[in-house]
Amino acid sequence: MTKKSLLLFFTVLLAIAAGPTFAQDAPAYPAATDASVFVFNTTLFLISGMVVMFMAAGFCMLEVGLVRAKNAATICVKNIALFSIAGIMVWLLGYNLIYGVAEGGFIGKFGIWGADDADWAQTGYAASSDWYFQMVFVATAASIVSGTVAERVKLWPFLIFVAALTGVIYPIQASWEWGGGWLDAKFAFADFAGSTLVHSTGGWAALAGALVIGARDGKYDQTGRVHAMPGSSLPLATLGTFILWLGWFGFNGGSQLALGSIDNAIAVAKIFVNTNMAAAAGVVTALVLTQLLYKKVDLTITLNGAIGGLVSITASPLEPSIGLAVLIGSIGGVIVTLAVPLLDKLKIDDVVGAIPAHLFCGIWGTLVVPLSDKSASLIGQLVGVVSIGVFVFTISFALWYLLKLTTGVRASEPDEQIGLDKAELGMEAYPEFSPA
Amino acid sequence: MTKKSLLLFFTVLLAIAAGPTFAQDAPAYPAATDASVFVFNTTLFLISGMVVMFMAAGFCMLEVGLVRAKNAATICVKNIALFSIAGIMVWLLGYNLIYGVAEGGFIGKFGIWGADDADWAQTGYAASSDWYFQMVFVATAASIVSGTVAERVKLWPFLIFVAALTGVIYPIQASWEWGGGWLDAKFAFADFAGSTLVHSTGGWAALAGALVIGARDGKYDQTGRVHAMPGSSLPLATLGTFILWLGWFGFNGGSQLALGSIDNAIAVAKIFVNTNMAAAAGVVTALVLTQLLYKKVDLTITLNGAIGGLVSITASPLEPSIGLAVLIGSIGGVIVTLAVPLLDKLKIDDVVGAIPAHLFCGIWGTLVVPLSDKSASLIGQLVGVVSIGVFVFTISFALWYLLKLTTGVRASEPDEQIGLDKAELGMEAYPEFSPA
Amino acid sequence: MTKKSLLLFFTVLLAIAAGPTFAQDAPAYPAATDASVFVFNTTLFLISGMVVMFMAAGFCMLEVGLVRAKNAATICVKNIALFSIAGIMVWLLGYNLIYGVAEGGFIGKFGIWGADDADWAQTGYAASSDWYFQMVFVATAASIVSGTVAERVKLWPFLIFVAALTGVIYPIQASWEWGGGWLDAKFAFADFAGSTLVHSTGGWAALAGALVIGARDGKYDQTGRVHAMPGSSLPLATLGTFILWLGWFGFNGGSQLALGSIDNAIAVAKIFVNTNMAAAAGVVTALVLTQLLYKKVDLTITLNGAIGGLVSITASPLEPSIGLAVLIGSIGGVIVTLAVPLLDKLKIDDVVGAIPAHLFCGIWGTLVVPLSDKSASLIGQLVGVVSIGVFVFTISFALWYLLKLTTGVRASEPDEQIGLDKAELGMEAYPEFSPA
Amino acid sequence: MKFVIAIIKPQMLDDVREALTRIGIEGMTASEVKGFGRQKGHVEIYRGAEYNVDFIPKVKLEIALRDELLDLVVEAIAKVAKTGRIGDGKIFVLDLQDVVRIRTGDMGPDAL
Amino acid sequence: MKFVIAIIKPQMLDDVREALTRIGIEGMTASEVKGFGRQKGHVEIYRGAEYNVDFIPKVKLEIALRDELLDLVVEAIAKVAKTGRIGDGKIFVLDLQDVVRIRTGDMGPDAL
Amino acid sequence: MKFVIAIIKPQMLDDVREALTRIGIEGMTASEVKGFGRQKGHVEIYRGAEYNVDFIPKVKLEIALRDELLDLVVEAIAKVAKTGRIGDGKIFVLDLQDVVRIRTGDMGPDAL
Ligand SMILES: Nc1ncnc2c1ncn2[C@@H]1O[C@H](COP(=O)(O)OP(=O)(O)O)[C@@H](O)[C@H]1O
Ligand SMILES: Nc1ncnc2c1ncn2[C@@H]1O[C@H](COP(=O)(O)OP(=O)(O)O)[C@@H](O)[C@H]1O
Ligand SMILES: Nc1ncnc2c1ncn2[C@@H]1O[C@H](COP(=O)(O)OP(=O)(O)O)[C@@H](O)[C@H]1O
Repeated sequence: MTKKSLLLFFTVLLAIAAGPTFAQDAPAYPAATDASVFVFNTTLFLISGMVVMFMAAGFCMLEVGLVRAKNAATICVKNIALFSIAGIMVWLLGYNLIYGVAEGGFIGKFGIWGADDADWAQTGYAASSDWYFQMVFVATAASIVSGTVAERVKLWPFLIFVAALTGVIYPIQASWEWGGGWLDAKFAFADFAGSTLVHSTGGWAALAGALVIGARDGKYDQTGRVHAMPGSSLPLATLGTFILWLGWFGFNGGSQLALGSIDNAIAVAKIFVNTNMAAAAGVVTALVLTQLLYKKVDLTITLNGAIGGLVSITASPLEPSIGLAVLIGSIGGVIVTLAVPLLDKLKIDDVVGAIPAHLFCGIWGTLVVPLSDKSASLIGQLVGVVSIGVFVFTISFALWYLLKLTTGVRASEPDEQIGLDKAELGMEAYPEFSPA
Repeated sequence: MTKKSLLLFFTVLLAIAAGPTFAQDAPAYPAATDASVFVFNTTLFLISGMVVMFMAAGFCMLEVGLVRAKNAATICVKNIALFSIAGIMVWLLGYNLIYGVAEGGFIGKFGIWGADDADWAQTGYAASSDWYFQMVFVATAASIVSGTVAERVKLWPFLIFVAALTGVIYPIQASWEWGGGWLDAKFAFADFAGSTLVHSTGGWAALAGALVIGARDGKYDQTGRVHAMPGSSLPLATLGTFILWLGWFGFNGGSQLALGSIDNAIAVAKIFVNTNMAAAAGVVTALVLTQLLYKKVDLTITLNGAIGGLVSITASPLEPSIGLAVLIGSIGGVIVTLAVPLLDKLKIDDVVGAIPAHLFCGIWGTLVVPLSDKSASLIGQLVGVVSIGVFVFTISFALWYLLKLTTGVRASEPDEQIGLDKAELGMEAYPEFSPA
Repeated sequence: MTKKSLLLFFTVLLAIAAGPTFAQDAPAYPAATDASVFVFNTTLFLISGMVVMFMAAGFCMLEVGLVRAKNAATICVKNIALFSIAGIMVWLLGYNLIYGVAEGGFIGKFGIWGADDADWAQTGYAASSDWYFQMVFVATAASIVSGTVAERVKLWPFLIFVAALTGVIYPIQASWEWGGGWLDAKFAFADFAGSTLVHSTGGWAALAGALVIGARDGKYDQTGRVHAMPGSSLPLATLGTFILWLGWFGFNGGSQLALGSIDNAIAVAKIFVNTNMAAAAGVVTALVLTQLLYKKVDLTITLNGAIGGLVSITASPLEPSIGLAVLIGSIGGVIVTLAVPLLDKLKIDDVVGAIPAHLFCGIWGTLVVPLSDKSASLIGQLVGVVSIGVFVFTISFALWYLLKLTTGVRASEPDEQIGLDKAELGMEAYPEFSPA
Repeated sequence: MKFVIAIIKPQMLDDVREALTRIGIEGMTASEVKGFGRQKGHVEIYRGAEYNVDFIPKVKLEIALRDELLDLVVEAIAKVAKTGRIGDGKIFVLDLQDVVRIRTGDMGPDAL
Repeated sequence: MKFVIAIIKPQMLDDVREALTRIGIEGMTASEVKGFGRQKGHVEIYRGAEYNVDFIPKVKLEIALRDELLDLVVEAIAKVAKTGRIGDGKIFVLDLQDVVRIRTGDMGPDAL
Repeated sequence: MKFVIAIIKPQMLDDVREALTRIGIEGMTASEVKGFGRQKGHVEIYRGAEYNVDFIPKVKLEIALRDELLDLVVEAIAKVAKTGRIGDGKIFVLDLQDVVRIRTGDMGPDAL
């Protein structure tokens, strides 16, 4: 393949993206009964929440496959712990911080959450189902961080960061938009399922961590050369990606927040299709691009391509035509393919490529919203991206820095050399296979 | 961390467990149509059943990760075979033994099951969906056993035991409660989703097996020292735990048995939240405790902590406040952390920690029910725990013993040394990686 | 065990298959509201589609576990790429080829698909949900191919084949039946969920590939001896099988195409049960048969047995009694057990056993339909099996051959020897564990 | 000095190490090897196809020692690693010209 | 007696083993090693970063034998393991002072 | 000629290889081994049970060389592989009687 074929590839993509359009009037749909609507909506949250919960396993497998064997058990501990901590923190603090905010406000209420279904007729779903759905979103943001800072961050400081991220940092910025705070009220910021609120947030927190903690020992040498540190199990990384892809149907589909009417059902179905197509386009693009750039397909970047496509479509998975969804996802694939080596040039060590996939594609996905969603403006989107970016990055950086000064954030050099599994857990992930 | 911090940790937990409470009157909820209710209920069974079915994969991965590589293929055979046998036995015998019992009775009918939907209006769900949901529960109990007796039990005798457990032993005791038998009728025994009926039952059967079969060769030496036999793939064990956690939403949520009304939907949603929080608390507790006790976090015990938390909340996942659910799960985490080495002291060799997680936490979860469910009494709970324990343990012990005398239950010493994979299957799970 | 016990085993099976039957009148079921029906149906497609989508991960894990480590990363690339390509091709071409066919016709329309929900009242589901469900079916057929031709097919030619298969070959033959084309109109061909349309189609395409590409280097020597090439990770293969089993509930259950009424709900529930029982019977049969034939249970054939049972029941998962479903699945288990070594005798190298499980069991499942579905005839079934077989096999063979003449289809001998991972990707799936 | 290479059955490693420690050996190096010998591999069946497992897992021990210890060491290994069944392994004795302990730079017998 | 150490390409193992068996060698020990030599490793790209694969997988064969067989064995290996391409490997010959067969206690050439 | 066997800490491999290349060594063979020595293994806890990790991962290097290079090589390894902490490893020197380069059939020092 040549540069020409690359050009051709994107020309075709663009042509397709324009695609056929179908006139669609809003016919008068009959309604389900109140009770059915309530059950449908609740079910949407619960089932979507379940597959999003399973994304915790997806992140864990992706990360465990991309770290070296000597750090594999530790990344498992981190992933199951962060999901647990997220649940506890969202209950203790997070949920009321998100939804207890005044209209147009900056910060919600501090307080433990409890289910209150008195208002059922107005909300139209079980309070607990919504809590569950929000909680798994918060956990997702934390999962993003663990991948970037893997193989050198100390366990307990990492978990402290997770507690702050899931209990306070994420909730405050999420309240600005999903809680009806200032971003929503004043800027009509549009982020359907969280390209910015979830993925970029995780990405900014990860970036701050990567900067404060520094690169893995031996990753970049004095001469500026980058040393590859191949992941220990690409099959597990692939499994993780498939699980994430699966979970994303819940992530985006559930963000419709209602299922109990014909137009909601149609909307959820459309979201499924666009979500899938963006991921598919991300994969194919990364596949083709790595072949063109390196003469060999790179599986791990292809996996990142799927994630990149998915994150890109997350800010607006309903409005785009399929063709546009393909284009948005495809550019997500381009972003990860180019940004992975770029970060290495900047000596920012992101073990699993979470920053390109979640942060960069999250920004891209958010900025492209106005193309399909006329209620959103580029200005509004920029304000959202920047304000959340500044907020999350600053606080995260400060917190990582504080941890560095107090507990320390980074394993000692010998600990890093023998691997965190032996150093921090005293076990091996694969005691019978591990070399050395 | 010190003992003080341990104390603090539990004090905080207790304080939280008291938590805020929300007054909740029963508003007059509108009803869905009959047909919708029927479809909702059926769907609840089918979807819950699907994720519980997937728990078979979860157990398989957890176990395959915790055995040594030389027994990994065999544990895979056992897991897929036991799930298959459970299906066949529940069809041939089990279901009618559970639900064919007379009110207050001791034993149901013997006979093959067939779907009968004539009574649809009364049951409110498709007969097959209920069968499916019950079947996957039975399989769960069998999965518990395979983990405990792994690495030394012979394949075919194990499968014979599974057939008996899933066709007869489990169904008889389940009929006492879920079939409306004597425990339900006379003692108002409360076991919502099966802390005792499923998990302790599996645990007792496993304990009986462990006693009859004996410990793995070399596990305990003459001087009383315990020899660690590290699991071969902690990432797969972690994946298995995440799958189990996912499945548990179906396990507990589906046990509401109905979804087609506003209060049922609210109940299922609450169950999801409590289930998640108990698991999270189990994880965090095991994490903190192993750090305090051993100065290093133990990943495998942390995984057991998740299961312990989940089993603990299973007897009553709806009634407790979230705070109480956290406390119940947390104590589940304490139980597994302390019971795993305790069993070793007693030279009871439980390869994956199924007895602490399923049996001990099952008992704990059942006994704590009266705290939140005022219809249950400690006496009733004790009667249930003890009667089912005695029944399952005795029969299981007798059956294992009979198998020992006839077919033999235990691989020969050389077979155990070279591993069951080579000895019983003539293959290797990881032919290219396995050392020796 | 002896041959007698084998005989006994099947006699028992047959006796059971006759089983008890339950009279079942069609009571007058009340209906749900239009809107609820619409949402239920759409939800059925979406949830079923999600688990079928997850089958892509199942195939990937099954295949990655059964190839040698040196080809494991490549099989991951193929699986995630084929799923992506299938999505794009079904959108660009496939869907309108399937459903744009005239009644009784031979070929549909060429054109990009877009969701059109104007006719919602007539279809009763969201257009996108149906597209999603069909798309994941097409991907399944492509997944079948990748397993058979693994370890020697070149990446890009394989992906070109996948594009043709998913964009054109599969859609054309599917239109004949599911699109209402000639097979449906003239022969009342019955293939509920695709034993022939999906599984045999994948199988024929795989067979054509295996013939054109040839066997793996060293698989068969001049003296006619077969050389075993053990799979590198049986635990991952087992996980894959469990995932496929899970997905099959969506595959068959969703093929009821409607959920929003009492009889549809009952039907879906029955399908779940039959699907499970056929799989269970396939497993147990393969287990027993390999023990009898080889004196040792073969895990990989047992896994094939599950798939064989599932494929066998797929042509008619609703109509058979449970007993018949067990029998159908059990014969599926016999087929894979016997056909795996048979193919080796014919020097057809099918790395994962996809041809026995998907092609042979697909034929068996299709031909046995008239036994339970009186609207189907053996003639009609034969016409379907043969015409689709001839069509798919011929075109696939021609295409593989064309690729052989142009791009080449097979990795060079040294590339095959060092493994496709190093040769085509320049990476290793397990860089730290792989021997040599 | 001598350099002893012993091929033993894997399960014997712990016992041999203990026996050697008892007679004063303070260092040794072990590795996983595959042995081919009179103990023939066996035939296994995988997916219906037979295959020979020619090479059997063994452990190789390498021990550098002073001449005086040679007989003791050979005897100890020969005794402890013996099961009497085929495949017990071999002990090879080579001449060792020099040794260096990297940490200290010590050379010759003192480095052992 | 001699102790022959041969470093060969992994894919040659089966042929070499057969050739040695044919000339009367009844035992040998194989292990996986990584070789560094004139056959330079190659450069791969992983996630956009280049890395050198310096050490190349090889198989090491260790064969203890009677002096008479030395030439035959060395010739056989040199012939069968040869592809003519760089990286074919080396044969090293060391002196072997003694051998013990653990199972029987036999010593010297009889133990081979 | 000499046959040098060096047991070193795994993390030292790259440095040692570079040092040897610098003094003109063009070939060597590495393998993973487990060492037992003065550097005692440590005790770990797995599921509440203690276990000794007696054998510690090391890398074994085998280098065949001309007599003239022996001192240089031993010195280089001894210097580069030294951390000064226990467990740095050992260098063993054996006599090498003959070498063959399989690709060319060259024998003796020329084959190195
Ligand atoms: N001539 C030899 N050279 C090197 N290793 C040998 C030789 N003969 C035997 N071995 C090693 O010793 C092991 C045991 O030898 P074997 O002949 O099977 O049994 P036994 O030692 O009981 O006669 C073999 O597996 C092989 O690793
Ligand atoms: N001096 C040496 N000492 C030990 N092993 C060596 C030596 N030289 C080469 N080898 C081994 O032989 C292998 C092949 O050597 P190489 O120089 O690459 O090719 P060739 O033998 O064809 O010249 C190397 O990979 C290494 O394992
Ligand atoms: N006598 C010996 N024979 C063979 N290998 C040895 C011997 N002594 C030590 N070794 C190897 O050298 C390594 C380092 O030795 P050790 O005694 O732990 O430290 P040091 O070399 O610093 O004194 C050991 O792990 C072992 O692999």
